Amino acid sequence: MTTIFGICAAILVGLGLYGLIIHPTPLRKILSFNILGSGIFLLFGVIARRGSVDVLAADPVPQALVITGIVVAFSATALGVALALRLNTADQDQENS
Amino acid sequence: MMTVVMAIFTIIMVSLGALFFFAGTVGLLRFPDTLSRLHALTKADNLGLGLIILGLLPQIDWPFGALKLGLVWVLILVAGSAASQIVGRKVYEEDKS
Amino acid sequence: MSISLLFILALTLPVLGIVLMVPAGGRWAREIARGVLLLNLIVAAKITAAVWQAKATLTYASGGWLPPLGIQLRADGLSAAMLLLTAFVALAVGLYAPKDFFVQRGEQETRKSFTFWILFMGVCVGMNVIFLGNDFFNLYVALELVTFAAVPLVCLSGRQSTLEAAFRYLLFALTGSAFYLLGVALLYGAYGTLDIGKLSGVVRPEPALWGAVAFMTVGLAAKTALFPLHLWLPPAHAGAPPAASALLSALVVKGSFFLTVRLWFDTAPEILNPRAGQVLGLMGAGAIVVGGVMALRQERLKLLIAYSTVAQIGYLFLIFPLAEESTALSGGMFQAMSHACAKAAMFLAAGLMAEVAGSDLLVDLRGVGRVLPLTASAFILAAVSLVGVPPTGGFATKWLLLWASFSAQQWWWTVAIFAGGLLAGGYMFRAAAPVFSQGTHVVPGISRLREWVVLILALAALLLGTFPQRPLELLAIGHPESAEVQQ
Amino acid sequence: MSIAPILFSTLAALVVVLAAFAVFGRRHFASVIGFVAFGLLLALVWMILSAPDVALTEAAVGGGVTGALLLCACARWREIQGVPQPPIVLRIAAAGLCAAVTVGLIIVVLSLPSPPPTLATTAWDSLDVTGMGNAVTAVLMAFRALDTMLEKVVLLLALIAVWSFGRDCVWGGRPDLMFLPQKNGPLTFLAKILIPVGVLAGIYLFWVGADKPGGAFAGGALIAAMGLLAIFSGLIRPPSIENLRLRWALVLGILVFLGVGFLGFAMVGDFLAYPSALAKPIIVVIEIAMTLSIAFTLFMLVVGPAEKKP
Repeated sequence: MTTIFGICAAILVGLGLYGLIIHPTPLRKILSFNILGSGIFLLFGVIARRGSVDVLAADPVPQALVITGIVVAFSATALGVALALRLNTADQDQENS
Repeated sequence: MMTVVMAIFTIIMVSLGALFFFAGTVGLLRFPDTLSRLHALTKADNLGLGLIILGLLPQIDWPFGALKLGLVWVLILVAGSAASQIVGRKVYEEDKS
Repeated sequence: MSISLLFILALTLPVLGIVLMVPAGGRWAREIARGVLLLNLIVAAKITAAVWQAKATLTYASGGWLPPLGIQLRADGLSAAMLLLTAFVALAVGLYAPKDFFVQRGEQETRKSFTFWILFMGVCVGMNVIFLGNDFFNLYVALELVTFAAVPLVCLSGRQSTLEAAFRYLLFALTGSAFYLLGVALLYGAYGTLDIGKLSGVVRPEPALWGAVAFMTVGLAAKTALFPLHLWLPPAHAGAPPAASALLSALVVKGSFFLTVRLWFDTAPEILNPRAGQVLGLMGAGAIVVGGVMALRQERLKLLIAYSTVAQIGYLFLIFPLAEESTALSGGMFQAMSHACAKAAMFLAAGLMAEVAGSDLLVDLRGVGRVLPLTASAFILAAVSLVGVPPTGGFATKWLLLWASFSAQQWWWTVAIFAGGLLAGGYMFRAAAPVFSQGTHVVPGISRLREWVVLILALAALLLGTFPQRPLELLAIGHPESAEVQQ
Repeated sequence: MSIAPILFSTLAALVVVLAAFAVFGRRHFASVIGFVAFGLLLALVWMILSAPDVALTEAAVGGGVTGALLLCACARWREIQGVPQPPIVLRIAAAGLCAAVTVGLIIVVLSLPSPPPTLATTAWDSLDVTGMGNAVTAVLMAFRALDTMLEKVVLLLALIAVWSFGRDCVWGGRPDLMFLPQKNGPLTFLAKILIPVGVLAGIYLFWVGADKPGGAFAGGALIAAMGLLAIFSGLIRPPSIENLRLRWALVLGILVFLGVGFLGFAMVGDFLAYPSALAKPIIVVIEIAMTLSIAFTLFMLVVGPAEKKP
């Protein structure tokens, strides 16, 4: 199970990175960044699951790191979206003037 | 004995529910226009979800677990019907204009 | 005061500043920030004094939870020196910040008066955690903290070009932190701890370590703007308001560099150096040359200074191939410190000169030196330090690095160091020549305080080189291998 | 023979397909929908990996609120014609690079040591001291509380950054989502039913977080989502960014965290250390303040900077 999702995580990282490099539009770059982030978090999840012991089904430390990471990634997304939208409307301002 | 009966009940109900979900998804993918897709999706999914929840009831602790499951069902019904209302209205308005 | 309280104060004082500023609003932001920056400097000085007296690395585990479960903070010579220097530069920038970053009592709060100071405090928290942190995930949060504060500083003016620069910076920074985090995951997966001290005892040469270090180094290099990942830096640093440029160029890029040092020198020293370091050294040498050549071709003063940052970052990375030499690490950290003072002084001076001249085009700056003599001398002083003329901080840096490359018998780095010095001489002459030429400007209404702040920063860069003994001794604390520095 | 590997492989393949759809999809809107579905499937993966706390956070923050944010952005986005596509050479180079990263990562992941290192036992042994039953919450609120506090600062700083992207002339005004909500439509009906239940569920999530899966993030995100629903259905307007009560609500979580941190110094001698007997009530107090601050911050992050003059 951890092998399957470990490979899945690596593919997500590759996919996200590709979109991040290739997409010309800011929104799609941000979306791809989120896929990249999800891949990294999934890797933490696989590591947490590998670290299970008889009393805990998964190592709680990587899980906590992921929860923190998800919130940080969301903050980054919100920041990126706000900046991209401002750029988008700034383009508009210029075209109108 | 009782647990076996309950397990069989669960298996039948959940399988039936899954069947309805499958039918709904096929409808979503195969039907020609938005309204009929919506029709297939809502009917099959509501019924499918109802059956699955019914099937799970014997497996869960009473009364709070069952209450939560019931709440999930009601909420999804409400949200689903509201969402399809909005989609339907949008389609209707676009057809008119 | 106990060292544990000092550590926590260094982390929480700027946070407290933010927490107070948000409800108090833009009318009080500047006052709160200046208070916090002053206290921050005192705390940093006390931590430095404590490290100096103890002559050893000091640690504190937050909440009493020891690693690997908890997060440890630690201060060795490197962190103490960088902490003190950052607090000093930050206070200078705080005193310099121009009029449009605050509002008089009774006036409406403005966007800049509110956001600038909060973002500034954000940079301070992040930098302090980077210098004191000893846990790679804790350091990740700190890196992101700095990023989220630095990106909006770039486009504070709201102009289209700065928005584009900020977005490009954001993409590089986010991708960089993602790579860093990927490496963190691999480290945890392989060794079950993220504490630098614990890791250094258990790392083995194996794919997991190589992968982790590769991902983390690439990510950090992107954030440090190491050539060829430097493309985002010049427009971002040149477009920001001068006070913000100073923060970004002097301090923010040093944060990710500092983590690279922690990773290579403190986490896995025997395994990685020096052969893997050749790649980083090569990129550093490339940065010195390309940054220098690009700086020579700029028509705008701030862009010229920004390209000079690209070049100066190159020197920092020369320490990786030379890591076995005792002077390399000290030389690199010395470069980080003297460059921080000199670059902050240059950006702030450029800001004042552009305020008077109305633009930062080199042709428009003719004769500015006549109406701003203090600022112009500060600019020259900082430039001389960056070029590396004795007895400035820049000279001490190059001396240490040259010494290291000779004794490591890697003479090829000396070529880059000399070429960089020549190029720096060239572009700094181009920048300074118009300032001291003929030209007429109205006598400006610039406050004396702001001029003096710039001069003090430039003097600090000079003094670092004149009296390098104490700082070098401080830097060696916790790194005994770099103790026997020749002078 | 077990059926599990087949099921897991199918799920993993579905996750990858949805991610590819989100990355390669032609239209923004469809991509975002794909991304939300991806987030929900990922939550399922987290359940399979025995990480229910992460599953809740992923569903609420990763899929839910991020999805809402991206959808709002799509609605406001004005397509600019003639954006050049990257040349084919660059595409191939990028694909090669990404493939190399993926393959390298797979090799490293497969090489991870067995038996794997873990802190699960250490965390379990220290759980009693914290008075909590949920080990993940114990890591977040006790062992690595410093991270959690800094991450609150990150969240707040991101909001200040978003505000700073607004225009000077509208500073102090209200955010505006730029589309007219339908009043008294089906959405309003849904909002009126769902919001009380959702807020209750959010409170429940953080309340049980100490002992069971849940916690401040998932709870706060759910409450924020209810606020967004209220906006979309036209029941409320976003508050002005100068609103003093809003600003206090944003900083409350950090303020309480700092207060408790220094209280730990005074009482136990360590920052963010809790006296054993009081650990649980103290953590509940922090979580109440945090849930409130998280809810407001996430909500304000989605609605964006000020757009209308005060």
